[in-house]
Amino acid sequence: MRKVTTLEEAVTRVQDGMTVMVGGFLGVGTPHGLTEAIAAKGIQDLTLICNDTARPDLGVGKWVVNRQVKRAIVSHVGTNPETGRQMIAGEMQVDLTPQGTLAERIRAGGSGLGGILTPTGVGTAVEEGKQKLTVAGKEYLLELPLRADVALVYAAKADKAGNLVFRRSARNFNAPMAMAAECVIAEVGEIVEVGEIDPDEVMVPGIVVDWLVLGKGV
Amino acid sequence: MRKVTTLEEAVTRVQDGMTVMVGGFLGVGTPHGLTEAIAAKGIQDLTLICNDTARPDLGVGKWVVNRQVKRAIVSHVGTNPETGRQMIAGEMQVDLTPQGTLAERIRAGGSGLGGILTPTGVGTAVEEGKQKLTVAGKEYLLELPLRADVALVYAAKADKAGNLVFRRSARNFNAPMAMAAECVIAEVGEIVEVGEIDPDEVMVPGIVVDWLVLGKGV
Amino acid sequence: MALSSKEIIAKRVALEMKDGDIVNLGIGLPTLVPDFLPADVRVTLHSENGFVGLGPLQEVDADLVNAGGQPAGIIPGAAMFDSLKSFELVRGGHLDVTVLGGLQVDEQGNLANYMVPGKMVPGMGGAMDLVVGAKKVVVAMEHTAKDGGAKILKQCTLPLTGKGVVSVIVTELALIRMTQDGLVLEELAPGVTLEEVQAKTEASLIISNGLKTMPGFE
Amino acid sequence: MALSSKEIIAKRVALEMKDGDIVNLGIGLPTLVPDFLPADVRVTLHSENGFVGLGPLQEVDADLVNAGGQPAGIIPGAAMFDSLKSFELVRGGHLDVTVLGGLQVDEQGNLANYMVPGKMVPGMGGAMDLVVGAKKVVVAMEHTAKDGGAKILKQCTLPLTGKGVVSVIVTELALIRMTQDGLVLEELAPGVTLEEVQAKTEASLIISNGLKTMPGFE
Repeated sequence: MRKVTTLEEAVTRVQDGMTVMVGGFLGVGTPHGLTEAIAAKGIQDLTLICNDTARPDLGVGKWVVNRQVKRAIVSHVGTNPETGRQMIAGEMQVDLTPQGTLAERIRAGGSGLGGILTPTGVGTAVEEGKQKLTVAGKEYLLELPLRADVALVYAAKADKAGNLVFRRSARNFNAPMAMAAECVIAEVGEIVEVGEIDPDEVMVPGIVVDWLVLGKGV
Repeated sequence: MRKVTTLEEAVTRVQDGMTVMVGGFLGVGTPHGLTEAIAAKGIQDLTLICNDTARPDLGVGKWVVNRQVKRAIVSHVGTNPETGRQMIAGEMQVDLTPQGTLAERIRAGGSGLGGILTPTGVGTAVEEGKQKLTVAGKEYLLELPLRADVALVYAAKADKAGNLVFRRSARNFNAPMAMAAECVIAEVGEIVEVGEIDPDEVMVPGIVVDWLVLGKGV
Repeated sequence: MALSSKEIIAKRVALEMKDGDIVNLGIGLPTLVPDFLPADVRVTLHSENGFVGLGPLQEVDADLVNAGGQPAGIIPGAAMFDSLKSFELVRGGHLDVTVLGGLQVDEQGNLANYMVPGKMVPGMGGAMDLVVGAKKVVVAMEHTAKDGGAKILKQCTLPLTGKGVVSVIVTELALIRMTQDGLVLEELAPGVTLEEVQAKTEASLIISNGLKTMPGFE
Repeated sequence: MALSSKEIIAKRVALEMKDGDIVNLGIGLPTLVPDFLPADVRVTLHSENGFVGLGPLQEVDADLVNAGGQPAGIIPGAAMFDSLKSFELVRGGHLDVTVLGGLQVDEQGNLANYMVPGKMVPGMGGAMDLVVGAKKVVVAMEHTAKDGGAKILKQCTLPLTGKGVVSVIVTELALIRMTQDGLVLEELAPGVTLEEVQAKTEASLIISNGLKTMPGFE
């Protein structure tokens, strides 16, 4: 199974109207080669699942400025005023989701769970439209799985089998997102031969990664 | 916070009637120094949470033979005929739990979730007494968190801050169990100075580990 | 030289794999399957105790065993993980095929293989997760019980491992595939008659229009 | 030299920490707290973007930022992880203290700090998880809004970040602790009168019998 491909070829997997997960935290650990290419192609009507919308000139922040995003499921938009503007103006749907809940929903999507019960958001606007369950006398929200058509992740290193190794705080959402999409494209800083990564150091097993692109990241 | 201690001192944390999680899969990755010491002390009325009951002469299997376990929450007992005998004779309560569900319940306990919805066990005896929920037209069982008074885990290496590194298939339940107990005791093959383990290679952060014991493992 | 019953089953099961598949093999008979894979079909083996990339034993490593607790090897490109990640892969639909033994299978695609009340109580281990999570569930078993009694029934009488989960049953006599219409007899082992299969099967079988001899035994 | 309002708050918040605590500090004012820790109190800082062991910046590493996206350092013994594990630690009760800013706090211990409808929409980021998960929730904020209006209210009017989650409020004027009886005024900043605090607070305050000047400012 050949996984290494070009940026151009990989980006053809992302099409108008798709749901796309993008790794990164304020742009750190974002696959910038991929996000730039998608900005340049002007792919439309995307549902974006990401921790945040970065900054107007950075990562998925550019997609927002380009009006490529119809809906964003994110935990924080404070660093990109354009997201806030479009949200208040009703031009883009923004589902503000607690960061831990966002991570759990992605994990549930990638691991076949029907949902998880979290205490996070009980008694807040996050409750709206959600089922509440009481377990051992404590209230929880039932949060449902998230999956995507494509996940775009960044890793410091991969072997040709797709095994990923992240570095420092660039790991963030990349690990769970790589489990939760029909097609997983990893932009990586370095591609090594199969066998060069110790199996104990693999952070995402290559069996879930479809395509590898050599990129610059961060 | 000094964490390195002796086997004798560490074992005093385990007392009659406690719920104890023990890492390992058929004895591989089990903290054998700790399990031996508990067998020798004859601590009684334990609720054991473990993947399996190993063999009659191995790991927690000895506890079963010694009749130290009043209840076992495990996925498999086929390698220890004494467990099956006590179960059928009604001498020990055995809660057979699907392996993935066991892992998820431990994770829920360690991560503050009120439960998780899993498709595993729907339509089987595992359903009994559990709430069933339908999400997007599919049935799931609500599985509840598991926590323990003490978790006994094995790692190949630790630094003095308690950061753990596992090796090969000895990782298994050790990682999730280290998150889910009031007191976590890690038996480790090697203890190194703080700073000697690259932060990216840490598999369980030391902040959740209370005590470190130099042991033999496996 | 004539193949044994187990070899016939393993050889036919091998043909259910596609190149690139991620496969979990149960303990016992299923572990014979790799010996019979066609030269152009390479699969990656998942071992539910915590890795992908199971391979032939090369040297004994106390930290590295298969899901049966036996010393195991890994291939280049293997990835190790904990029990959580292992079952995230299982339940999350990341495995293409799982092959397990069976005590009983029935017309509804139900499988019973983890206990006989009051007698044999091995426990389900990872089987309940595997049967709900893998894309294809292959039951590899001898056609009848040791006493000659049918194992392919109208309705299972033993506690179920999974409800409506079976994709295909391979025995030393026949290949029977689960379809929306019910169990379809598609293939007979060399020298086996339709009458023999029907006599040894309690379940109603739909006889495929294309009923043929198992391929690969010419 | 006189301390600024922010420094007064940070200095008093520092006294809420115990040696060995695991602490998460919000963006802005809370990040000043470590500068004021007593010499015998060492805490480990959790950064919700994916690590414990946040420390002073030493050299800029593009892969290593704090939860505000700014270049950060790590101390020896640090451990990196993904966003899942980060919030497992948060929700699972593994943090002793979280310090956050506030827009409003009320008599029920409710906190609002993530949005002003129609105006400011930064989003909750990790705050909703932090306030339900940390053992002690410290709100560190200026006592009144820029327009002089009260922020400590009978009832919050802005969307809540958490319901009944606040442990203690520290402002440049006072320290107010949440108890079962309601908000208790325990300390006044040097030179601040009870009347001034009550005039600038809408919520009913119970005056502690032991009302005193904030320690550490003698």
